[in-house]
Amino acid sequence: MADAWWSVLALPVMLVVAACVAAGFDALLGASAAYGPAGSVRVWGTRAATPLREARRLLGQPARRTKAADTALVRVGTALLPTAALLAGAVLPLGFTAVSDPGVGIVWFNAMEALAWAAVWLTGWGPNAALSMIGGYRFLALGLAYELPHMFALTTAGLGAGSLRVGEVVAAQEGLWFAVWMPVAFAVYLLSALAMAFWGPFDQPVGADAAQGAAAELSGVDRLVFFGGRWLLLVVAAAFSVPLFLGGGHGPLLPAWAWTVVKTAAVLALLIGVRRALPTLRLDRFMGLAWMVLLPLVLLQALAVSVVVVLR
Amino acid sequence: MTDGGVWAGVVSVVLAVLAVICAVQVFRFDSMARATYALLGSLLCVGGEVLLLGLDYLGVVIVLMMTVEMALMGVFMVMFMMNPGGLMPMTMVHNARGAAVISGLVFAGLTAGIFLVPWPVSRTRAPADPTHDLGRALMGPHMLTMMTLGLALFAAIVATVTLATARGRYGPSTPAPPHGPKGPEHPDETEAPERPHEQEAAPERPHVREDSPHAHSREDLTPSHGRQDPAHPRETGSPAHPHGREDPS
Amino acid sequence: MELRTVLLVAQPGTTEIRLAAERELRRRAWPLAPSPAAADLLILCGPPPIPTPPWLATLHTQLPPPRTLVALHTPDQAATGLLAHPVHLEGQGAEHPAQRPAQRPAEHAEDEGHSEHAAHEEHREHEGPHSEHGEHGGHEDPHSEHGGHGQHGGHGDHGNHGDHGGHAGHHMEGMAERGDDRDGLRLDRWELAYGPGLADWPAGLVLRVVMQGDVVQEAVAGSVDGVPGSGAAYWHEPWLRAARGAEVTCGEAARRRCGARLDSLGRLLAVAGWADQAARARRLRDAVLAATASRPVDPTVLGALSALTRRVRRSRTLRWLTRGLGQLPAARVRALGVSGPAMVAASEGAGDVYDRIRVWLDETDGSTALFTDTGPLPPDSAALPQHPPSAPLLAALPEMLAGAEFACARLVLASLDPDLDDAVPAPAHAHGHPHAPAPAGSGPSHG
Amino acid sequence: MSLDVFLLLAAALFSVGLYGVLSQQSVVMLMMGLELMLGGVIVAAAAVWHFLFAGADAQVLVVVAVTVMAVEMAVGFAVVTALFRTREVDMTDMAAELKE
Repeated sequence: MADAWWSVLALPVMLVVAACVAAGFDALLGASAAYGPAGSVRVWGTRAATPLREARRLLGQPARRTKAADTALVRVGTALLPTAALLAGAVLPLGFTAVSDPGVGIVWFNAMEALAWAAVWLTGWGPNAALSMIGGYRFLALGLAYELPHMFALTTAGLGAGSLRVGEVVAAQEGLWFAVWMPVAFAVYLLSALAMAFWGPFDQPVGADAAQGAAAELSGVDRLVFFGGRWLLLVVAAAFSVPLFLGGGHGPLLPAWAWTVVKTAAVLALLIGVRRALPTLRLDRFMGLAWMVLLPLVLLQALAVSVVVVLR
Repeated sequence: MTDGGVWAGVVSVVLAVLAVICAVQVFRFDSMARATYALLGSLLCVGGEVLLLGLDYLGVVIVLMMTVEMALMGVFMVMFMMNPGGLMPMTMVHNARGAAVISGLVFAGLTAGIFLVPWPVSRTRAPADPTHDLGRALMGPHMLTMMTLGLALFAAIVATVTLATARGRYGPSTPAPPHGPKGPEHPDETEAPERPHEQEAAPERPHVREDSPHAHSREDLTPSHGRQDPAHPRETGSPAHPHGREDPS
Repeated sequence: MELRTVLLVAQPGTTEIRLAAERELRRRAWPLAPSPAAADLLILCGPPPIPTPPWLATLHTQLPPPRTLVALHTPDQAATGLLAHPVHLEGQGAEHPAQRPAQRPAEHAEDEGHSEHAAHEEHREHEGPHSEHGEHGGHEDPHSEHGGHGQHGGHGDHGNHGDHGGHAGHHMEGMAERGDDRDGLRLDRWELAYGPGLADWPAGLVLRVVMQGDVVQEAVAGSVDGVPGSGAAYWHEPWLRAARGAEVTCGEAARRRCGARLDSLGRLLAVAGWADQAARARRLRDAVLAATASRPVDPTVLGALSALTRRVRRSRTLRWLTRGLGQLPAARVRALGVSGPAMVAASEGAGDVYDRIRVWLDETDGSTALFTDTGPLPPDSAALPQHPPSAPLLAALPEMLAGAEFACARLVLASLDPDLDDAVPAPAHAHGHPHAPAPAGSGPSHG
Repeated sequence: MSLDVFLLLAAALFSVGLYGVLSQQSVVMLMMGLELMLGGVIVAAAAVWHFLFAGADAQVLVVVAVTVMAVEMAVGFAVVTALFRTREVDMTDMAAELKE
C-alpha cells in the first residue's frame, strides 16, 4: 500500500507515456500497411512520431461547434473518458505497489471503467448530429454485450484468490498464474478489455462507416482528449490483466516492476495487433455471440474455479 | 474508508450538498439527457456517502450499478420524451404547487423526526470486514431475502421481455407492417377524450417549417401523414423567433 | 515536413483525378480525414461548380478554421502543386446568408429558406468538482413557455439536423415526424441526406434516407451533377476506345478492370472497418494502374495481390459479418437489369454482400493472368466484360436498404459500389466554361 | 460525520424525489423521482449501519434497495413500452384511462 504522494503523480505520467508508446507502435503497423515497409530508420521514426505530431496539430486547431449542440455534455463526455481511465488505474500495481489497494479493488476497477458508458454516450449525444448520436448508441449496445462476461471474468479471478483486493489476487498467483488454470476467464477478459476501450474489432462506436461515430463532430482539443482518453483506457485495461491473470510482479530474475512492464507491453502489443487482423465486428451479430456463447462459457469457468477452490 | 475525522466530515457534507443540487436539477432541466445525468450525479454522490460510511463494497457497487442504469435509462428517456434534446422549451408538469407543498411538509416532518427522536448513542463495534459480514448474512440468516431477490430479478427479466417485445402479450400478434394501416387496437374513442389541461394549450405541434404542414395533434390519430387539419391554423404556437437565430456558443 | 489531414471529395466524372490525388497523398503520407471535423484541408476533385452548390458550401463551413479548399482540375495537377493555388469559394452561392463573420467559431451552415425555432440560452454555472459526476450545467430558458404538447420525442433524435457528410439538404425541425417502427411503436423518423463528403463513399452519390434511430426506413439515391466535359468514365475507357476502333490490348483492359475491382474492394474493406487490408488494396490498385505494356506489373505486386485476395477470401469474420446481408436474388437482378459482379453473384450464390465480394476476388485473380496478354481487346469479350452501368444499381438501392441498420446499409451500398461516372453527360455538348482551363481529358485519346 | 447530516440528506433526497413523482407528468420522469427516493433510503440505511447497529441487517436493506431500484426501472420501462405501443401515450394523465 504505497501511501507516498509521489505515486499519485507518477500514475498519470506513466500511463500517458505508455499510451504514447502504444500509439506510436500502432501508427507503425498502420503506416507499414498503408505506405509500404519503412525504408530508413528516419522514416521509421517519423511514422512512430505521427501520433505526437497529430496531437500538436489538434492542440492548435480551434474546436468548432455544430448547431444547437449541447457543448456542456460534449465537454463532460470527453473529459470523463481519461478521468475514468486514471481512476481505474488507481488500483493498478506496478510490481507489488499500487496507488491505493482497497479491499474492493476489482469492483472499483469495474465501476470506474463503466464510466466510459456515460462518457461515450454523452460525447455522441452532445453535438446533436446524426452520425455521432448513432456512434453513442452503438457503445451502449457494445456495453450490453461485453459487460456481463467481463464481470464474471473479474469475479472468477477474485474467486480464485478468495478476495477482491488486487494485492491478494497477485499474492495468490505466487506459484501458478491464473491465466493457466482460468484460460476462458483470461480470454474473455482480453475480449472485454478491447470492448471496454472500443478498440480493435470493437471500434464500431467510432467506426469508419459512420465517419468515426461518436467522435464525428469532435475537433481540436476535444478530439485529442477523447482519443487520448481511449488510449489511456486501453493501456489500463491491458495493464489490469497482469495482476489479475498473469501474476503481477511475480517472475524469475527480473525485479517485480520490470515484470509488470514486460507483461503489460506484451498484452498491449497483442491487443493492438488484433485490430490489424480483424474487421470491425457489427454489434447486432456480436451481441448474440456474447450472450449465447461467451456468457455460458465464463459461467462454466466460474463453476470450475469454485469447485477447485472448495476442494482445495 | 474508516472514520477519517474532520476530513471525512467535510467531504460528506460536500457530497450531500452536491447530491441535493443534482437531485433538484433533475426536475429543472429541460433536456432529458441532462436530467438523466444529473440523476446519475446525485446517485454517484449517494455511492460516495455510502463509501464514506465504511461500506466499501456497497458504495462501489452502487456507483457501478447507477452508471450502467443511467446509461440505459438515457435510451428510454430519448425514446419516450417529447423534448429529449431540450430544444423546445416546454413544461410537462401538473399541479407543481400541490406537489411542492406536500413534499415540503414531508421534509419538515422528517427533519423534525431527525432532531426530536433521541437516537441511541451506543452502537455495536463495526466489524473488521463489513463485506464479509454481508456475505455471511446473505448466505446464512438472510438466505430468504437472497432467494426472494433472486426470484424477483428473474421475474423482472421475464416480465420485461414479454411486456416490451411486440410479440409479447400486449403487442399485435403480427407486428404491423411499417406503413400498413393502423392496427385495430387503436380504438377511435381516444379521438377526443375530455382532457381539460390540454384544451387551452395549442394542441398541435409547434410548426417550424412553413411549407410542410405536419399537423400532428393529439386528436389526429388517423394514420395519414401530413394531413393538413383545417381546424388548426398552422401559425399558432410557433415561437416569435422566425429567422436567423444567434448561436448559443 | 508539413502534415495536413485531408478531406478528399470527388465529383462524378473525376475518378482519374481522385486516383492521382490519392497517390499524391500517399506519397506525402498525409492521412485522409474520416469527417470534416478532423480535416484541415478540403481537396475537391474537379473544378468547383459555379454557383457553389449547398453541399459544397456546407462541407466547407464544417471544416474547423482556418479552412483551405483546393480544387484539382486535372490529374497531373495533383502531382505538381497540391497546395499551389487554394480556391476561395467566391461567386454568388458561396457567401451563405448564414455565413458567420470570421472571428465567430465556424458554425454549421444553415440551409436556405427555413425558419429557426426558439433558441435556448445555455450557460454553465459551474463545472461539477468531481468530473465523474453528472453534468451540472444550468439551463435557463429566456423564452416564455408555450404549452404546445408536441408529439413524442422519439428513439431517433429530436431535431433531425446537424448531419454532416456533405449534403445537409434537410430541414431543421423542432419536432421530428413520427412513423411506425418495426417493433410496432410509433417513433421519431428523421430525413437525412448522406452526401458526397462522406468517407469511402461512391463519388457524387447523394442518398436521401428516412431513418428511425440507426435503422433506414426509406432510401432514395440521387447524385450531385457531375463535371461536364471531364472525358469518358475512367473505368469504361478501354472498352469505349476499343468500340471506336482504337488499338487497345487485352492487358491494358485487364489492368483497368483489376484496378476497378481493387478500388471497390478497398472501399468495402474500409467501410467494414478493416483499415489495413483496405490500404493494401488501394496501394496495389495504384501499382496495377501505373503499369503499362512496356513497364509490366512487377512480380512482388502480383505476389502481394494474391496474398491480399487469399487473406480476404479466407477471413471467416468477414464472411460471418456479411453473409445474408443485402440479398439481391437473380429474379430482381433480371427485373432491374443489373449487370456486372452483382449479376454474377446472384447467379452463383444467394446474391448477398459476401457473394459479391467473392466475385470481385475471383475477377481480380482472373484478370492478373491476362496482364501480359497483348492481343487486341474484342469489343464484347466474355472474359473482360465492361464495367457495370450505375443506373440499375441505383434503382436496386431503395429496396435493399429499407429496414437495414446504418452499418449494414453502408456495407450493402459499398458492395454494389455504383460508379456514377457513366451518368456524366458526354463532353460533346458540354456547355462552355469561361474560366475552366481546357479540360485535358476531353479528347478520347487520353491514355 | 454525524448521524444527523446523513439523515438530513436522506430526507432531502426523499422529498425531492417525492416532489418529482407528484409533479411530473411523464412516466419516465416519475420513475426518476422513485430512484431518488430509493437513493434516500440507501443513505439512511447506511447511516443507521454506521452510527447505530453495525449488524448485517442494514447492509441487507441496502442490497434490497439497490435491487428494487433495478427491478423498478426494468419493469417500469417495460410497462411504458407496452403502454406506448397500444395507446401511444406516456403521460400519466392519459394513462389514467386504464382505470376504467
